[in-house]
Amino acid sequence: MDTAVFARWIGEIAAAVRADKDRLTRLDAAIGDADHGANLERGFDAVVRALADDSPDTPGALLGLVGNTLIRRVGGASGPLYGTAFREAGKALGDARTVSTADLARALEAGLAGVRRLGGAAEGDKTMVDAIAPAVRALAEAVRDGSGQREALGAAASAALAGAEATIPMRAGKGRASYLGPRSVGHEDPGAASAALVFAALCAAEAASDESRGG
Amino acid sequence: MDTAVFARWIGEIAAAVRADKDRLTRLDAAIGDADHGANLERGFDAVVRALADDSPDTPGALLGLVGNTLIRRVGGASGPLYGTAFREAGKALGDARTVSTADLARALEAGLAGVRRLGGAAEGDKTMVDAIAPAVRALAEAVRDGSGQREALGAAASAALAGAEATIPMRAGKGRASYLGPRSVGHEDPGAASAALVFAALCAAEAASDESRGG
Amino acid sequence: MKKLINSVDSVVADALRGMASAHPGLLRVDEENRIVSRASGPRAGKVGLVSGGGSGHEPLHAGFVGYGMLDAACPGEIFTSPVPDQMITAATAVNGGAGVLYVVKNYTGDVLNFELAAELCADEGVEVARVLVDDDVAVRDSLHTAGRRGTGATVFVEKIAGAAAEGGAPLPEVVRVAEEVNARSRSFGVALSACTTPASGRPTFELGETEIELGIGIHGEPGRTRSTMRQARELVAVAMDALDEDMPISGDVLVMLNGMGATPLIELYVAFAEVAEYLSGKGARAARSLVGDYVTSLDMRGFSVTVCLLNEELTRLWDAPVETPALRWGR
Amino acid sequence: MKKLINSVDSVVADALRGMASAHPGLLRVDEENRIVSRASGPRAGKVGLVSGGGSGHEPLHAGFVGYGMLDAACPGEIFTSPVPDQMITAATAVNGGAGVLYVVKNYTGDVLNFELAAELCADEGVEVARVLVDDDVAVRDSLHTAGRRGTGATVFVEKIAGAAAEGGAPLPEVVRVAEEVNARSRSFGVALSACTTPASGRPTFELGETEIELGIGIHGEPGRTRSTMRQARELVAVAMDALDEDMPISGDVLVMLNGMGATPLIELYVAFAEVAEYLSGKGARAARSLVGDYVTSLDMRGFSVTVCLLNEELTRLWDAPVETPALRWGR
Ligand SMILES: Nc1ncnc2c1ncn2[C@@H]1O[C@H](COP(=O)(O)OP(=O)(O)O)[C@@H](O)[C@H]1O
Ligand SMILES: Nc1ncnc2c1ncn2[C@@H]1O[C@H](COP(=O)(O)OP(=O)(O)O)[C@@H](O)[C@H]1O
Ligand SMILES: [Mg+2]
Ligand SMILES: [Mg+2]
Ligand SMILES: [Mg+2]
Ligand SMILES: [Mg+2]
Repeated sequence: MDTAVFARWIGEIAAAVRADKDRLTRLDAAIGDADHGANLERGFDAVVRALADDSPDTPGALLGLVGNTLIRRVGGASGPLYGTAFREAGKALGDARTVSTADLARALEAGLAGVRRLGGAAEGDKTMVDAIAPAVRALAEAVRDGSGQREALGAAASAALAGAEATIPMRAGKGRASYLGPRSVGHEDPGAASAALVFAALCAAEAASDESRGG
Repeated sequence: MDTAVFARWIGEIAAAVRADKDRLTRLDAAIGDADHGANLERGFDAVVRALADDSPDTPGALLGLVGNTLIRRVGGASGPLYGTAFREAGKALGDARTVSTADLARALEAGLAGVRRLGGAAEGDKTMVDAIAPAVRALAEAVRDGSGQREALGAAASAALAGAEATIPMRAGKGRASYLGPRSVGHEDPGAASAALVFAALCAAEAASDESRGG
Repeated sequence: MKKLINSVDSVVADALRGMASAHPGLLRVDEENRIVSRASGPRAGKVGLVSGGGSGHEPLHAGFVGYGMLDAACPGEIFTSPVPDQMITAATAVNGGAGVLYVVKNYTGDVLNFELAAELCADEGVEVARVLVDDDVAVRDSLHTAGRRGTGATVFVEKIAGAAAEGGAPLPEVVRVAEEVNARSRSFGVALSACTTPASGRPTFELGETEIELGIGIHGEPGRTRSTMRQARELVAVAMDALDEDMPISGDVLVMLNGMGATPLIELYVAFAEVAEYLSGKGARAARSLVGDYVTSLDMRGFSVTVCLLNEELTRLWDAPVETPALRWGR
Repeated sequence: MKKLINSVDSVVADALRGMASAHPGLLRVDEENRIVSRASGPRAGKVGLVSGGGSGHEPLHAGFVGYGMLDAACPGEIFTSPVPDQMITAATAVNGGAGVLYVVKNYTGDVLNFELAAELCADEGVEVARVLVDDDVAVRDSLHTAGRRGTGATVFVEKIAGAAAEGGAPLPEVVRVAEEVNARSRSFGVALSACTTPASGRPTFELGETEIELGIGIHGEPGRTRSTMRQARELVAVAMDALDEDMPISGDVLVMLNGMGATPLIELYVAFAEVAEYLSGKGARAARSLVGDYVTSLDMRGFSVTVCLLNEELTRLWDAPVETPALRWGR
């Protein structure tokens, strides 16, 4: 995957966030403060503008710019967390011009580690970690099993979606939802839901790039 | 009519106001500030207590006490206006121990004059004057025509009620409702409605007193 | 109706207890007679300033009792003018020998009760003058009506006349200043929702999702016209145009962007930005301003804007020290 | 949703313009970078106090910028923590050479963004310390959770640490005082209605005619439990019991009876009367108090109560002069 695929990924995320903004906000209204949709829309709109102004020429530089832009423009919990995830993933990719599925799996592991370090959430705390962690695991497993790229990314996206849905019965241990104690049970975590969008967007971007190359 | 009839009148007013408090407040909500029912209830409850503490021995003294109590306890526009009405009526009765229908008609004319002087409202301004004035006129006419007491008071009560209803199409010229300009049209004036209660109570008190005397 | 009260009948009494507990250094609260006065008592030789009116407009009036402003306030029941007894007791209590000024908002109830009180004060030898505040341009004035309502300008009159009195001005001078402030002030109000009085338990009127009332007063009454919701910029323009039409706005002005009780402060600042822009469009300037809840209507959502054309004297008196629960500077 | 705004996206920017117009003598508003700082600029040798957080809590934080309190505030989007850039720019702007204290309410977003900012400040050679405010007893604290929320005590920390800084205390001393205020303060909030953010356009939760939420925060989130409406006296007792259980209340205390944004002031005074009675039942006394809207949640109806156990030092610092849009005395 080259820089263009990664740029497409970000474009797909921005589109998905815009389309699902109200749903994300509604999820956040139930157990948070009703701003997750607006936060991500503001962030990814800024990212799209930043990428238009300045087109980084490696996947690593691109993800680094995405991460910094999110940190600088989103605020809230999700800004530094998503920002760190993209930044750390970008760092892990170094200045390679193309990225294999295995490289990507390692980079996303680094991103996840950044989120864990910064936010302190473990799986089961009903946060974005509950979607990101299984997705990253599924990707690594697919690589290990020798699956193709498309299949591997599909597995990651499915795992993220399943992970997000699995937050519904959880009781929140981190983030705003934790203030609700037992009342946080029964609602999907908005950050986990948006993380599922991020992985679905990756899948879509890879597929589209492939097609556009006639692949 | 002796002091007992007047005391009964006041008791009837207090009961009527309590029963119709919500209606008066609703009328006032539409074109005023939603307190007329509470104002009159507070006032006549205080009057009933004042009469229990201190039982005046003439109708004039009784109405004077009623008027002063209303002025001291009600506030708003209706407090000074009803208070003045009762006070002036009481003054007009002097220290007579019994009061003829003709005496009462003159006293109520004095009360009306007090309201007009203090508030500056003319008939047609959509105020309590629009109920009191026709009632006082009907009473005076009945006396002039030689009607009996019961009949005279009944005529006054009917005229007050008709006067109150006649305020519905009026555009207010005085009081809070005047701020609404043309929007005051189509609503009954709360003060006119309460004035109708006052005259109906007078009728009821006279009838009850008569019966209790075996009349 | 969910209200943070103990009972419908005890709201005013309970709030007075609360004021007494919250401001022991500033206020003395006579719960029995329903009078809030300065903790420091009357000052010999100073004109006493007394105001009052229905409750439900907090911080008006009791929140403006203190150094440089009112000497006493008489709170009535909710939206109901107080009674003459309160006013007489207050005038007697604050009289420092230089007479007393009643600041009266123009409502029939307030006018009549203060009138009766003034007559009785005169009988008792207390010199009392009255100034009538009638600043609301939404009400068309005429000889045959009750005249304009007194709304936001009351705060300006109480502050500026209070400073004059504090500075030792004699009664006629305090009256002159108070009347000048009123003559130079205009207000206009907009409601996004009605309010609910504890006694009635339901909103005084119903507004749809996009309906508003223009030209409202401060007692939950509907306005002159019902209209549709617009941007803050446009609503401010409606209000400011109404003021400007009645009294051309120019030069340095004192502005109050007042919340009706349930309008978030962030929205009041949004509206104030538009007021400031409107003024500069007229070549005028908000030389002094207040943004916040000063003359409220219980839980009404909306705002009013009051403009006073300043001159040097009024500016100086506005800037003079004031120390009350709701307005405080210079001390 | 009827809001006095121009557009959902411009609320914060428009309100900042309004603050700039309303308080030219007190505040300098950097609209570009979203920073509100003192008009007078940094003072050499004074520790700079910077706070910030989501908007929608007005007057917190920008309303507390001024002499004796904050040097700068960074307003985020509504209910969204500001970003590190704002915090870094603010710290650099107010640094008088004696270092900067970030006052941070304990929310994941605020904590993370201020943390990133502090790291970057350190890289740039600006000495920055942080104090975390976490006073809300409705949230059960544990090592495994995000901990308690920062709510009403923020006002106390900003005022008292601000006075220490104004008095020339060095950074470690200002940090100590700030932490002491936080350690001695507890809050509990009650909602009678939810709030509506401009972005979502509908209430964050729905309450029936007799339902309330106990133990709410300041971001429109539901509370710990849903309950039924009661008298002010009983609701205050629920809140005060929660505080007292967590930190026994005695002696002289500083109390804030805070409105959530749409609660009429008369109701806040009613509630404060009950707070004062509760305290005297515990042998304590509201030696200092605030009653009004200080830490709000947009148009939420309800209240929070914050108690700080005073000592001589904290009382002296509380009483020190302050001159900000929302808190002013002694100057
Ligand atoms: N400590 C944390 N670790 C990981 N994710 C977190 C943490 N705290 C919050 N989140 C995620 O952030 C999401 C909320 O993001 P957002 O609504 O944008 O920010 P805020 O909570 O500041 O309003 C939550 O749904 C959760 O997934
Ligand atoms: N100037 C006036 N002259 C006569 N009656 C008046 C005048 N102003 C008001 N009223 C009467 O008072 C009534 C309102 O009384 P109330 O609601 O108790 O007082 P307020 O208007 O002060 O709230 C009106 O309906 C009207 O009948
Ligand atoms: Mg959120
Ligand atoms: Mg009325
Ligand atoms: Mg009234
Ligand atoms: Mg947020």
